[in-house]
Amino acid sequence: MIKIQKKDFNLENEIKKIKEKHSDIGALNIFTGYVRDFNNSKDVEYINLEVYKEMAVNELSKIKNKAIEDWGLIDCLIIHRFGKLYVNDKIVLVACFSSHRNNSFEACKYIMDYLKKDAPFWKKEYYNNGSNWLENSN
Amino acid sequence: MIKIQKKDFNLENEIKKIKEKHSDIGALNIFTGYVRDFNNSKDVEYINLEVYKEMAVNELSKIKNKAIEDWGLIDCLIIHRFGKLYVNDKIVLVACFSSHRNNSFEACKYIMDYLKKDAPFWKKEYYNNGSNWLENSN
Amino acid sequence: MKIKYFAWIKEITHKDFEIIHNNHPKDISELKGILKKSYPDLEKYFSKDILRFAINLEYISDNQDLSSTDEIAIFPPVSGG
Amino acid sequence: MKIKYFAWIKEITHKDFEIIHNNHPKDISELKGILKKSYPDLEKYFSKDILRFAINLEYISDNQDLSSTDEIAIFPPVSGG
Repeated sequence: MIKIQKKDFNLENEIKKIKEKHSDIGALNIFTGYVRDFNNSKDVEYINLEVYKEMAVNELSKIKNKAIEDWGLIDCLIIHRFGKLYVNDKIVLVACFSSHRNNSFEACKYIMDYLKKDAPFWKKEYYNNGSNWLENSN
Repeated sequence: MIKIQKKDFNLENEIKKIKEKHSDIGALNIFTGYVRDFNNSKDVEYINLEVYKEMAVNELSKIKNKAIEDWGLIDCLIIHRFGKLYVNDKIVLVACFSSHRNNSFEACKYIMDYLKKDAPFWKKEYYNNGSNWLENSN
Repeated sequence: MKIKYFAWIKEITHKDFEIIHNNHPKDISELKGILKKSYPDLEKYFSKDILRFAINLEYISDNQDLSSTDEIAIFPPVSGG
Repeated sequence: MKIKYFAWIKEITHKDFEIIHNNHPKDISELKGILKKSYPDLEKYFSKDILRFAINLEYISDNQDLSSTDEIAIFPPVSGG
């Protein structure tokens, strides 16, 4: 499932909703990204996250489906927030459910790498005196 | 922090307690293991997880400290349950908090690998007609 | 034909999107020419080849023909996650 | 000296632990000898070298001297996580 949303999410609730559908899940790997207080040698106050929503759903679905197929995942959840996010706020969640642990780790890493590379989101960081568009390195 | 406990844990609450102490966390990788419904070609009803508690705390602390040092983690949480656990129950949580994502992934993988190899826990699986002690493969 | 702008491209075009009703460009290459004329500040980014194009939600890498119903997006390197 | 048993070792010894008050074994090798005599079913596992020993919560790999205050643990391959 892909969710592009403004609002925060609760890890336990999001995971539980999926886990309770599959009793064959033995392993879950989750990645969560947060807004950090300090970046580019500056104190961050907040970020504004812009998204090309229809295309983000499209790209993340492709990445997710590839991961499910390549690592035989039982299920997979990607949540990405947009809008104004403050320091300590969650930005992204990727959760890969599988029978055994290595597949969940590798699939989650794969999804994050491609999300960072191809998902159409843009972060603008705001400091106490200025702002800056960020760019993911490869 | 290391917790060896019988009771279940809430992912959101456990993570939040640590996250709110550190505004420099940008990345979190979590592994969670569950009791699966089917293993060794048999339907599992429940497992009994035995632990050598004092030594488990000792071993997990060493593994955790090595991971914190080698990957510069900001914080790290390991929870391992013991006692009678049913299908779908959580067994273990490893959460690695860092500035950037690769360190959180690698440290979490490292901890799980060593936990599986060295942490003194033993699972006995109970089926509708019999039971079996498990052994982690390397 | 709809052209969508994102992130700091919007700060150059001063709009989120625009619609080209008549005489739309026949391919991406021609579209670039039109955009460079309308927004001279875009030229250096085109020449440095750092912008990405998507047609109807799919990335394109080479030049490609366009039709009047296409939604074209132009954006800088992404920074999600 | 306290000897602790875990998992299926307990199903052979029929106890969680035992205390050796007098004439305790001077090293792991001597302890193995005593255990083999008390619990003949353990012998095949010792000879297959699949059991692990810990002294005072630390794994040991080689033979090691023991003192009267030591807590020794004997256990099969672990299966946590």
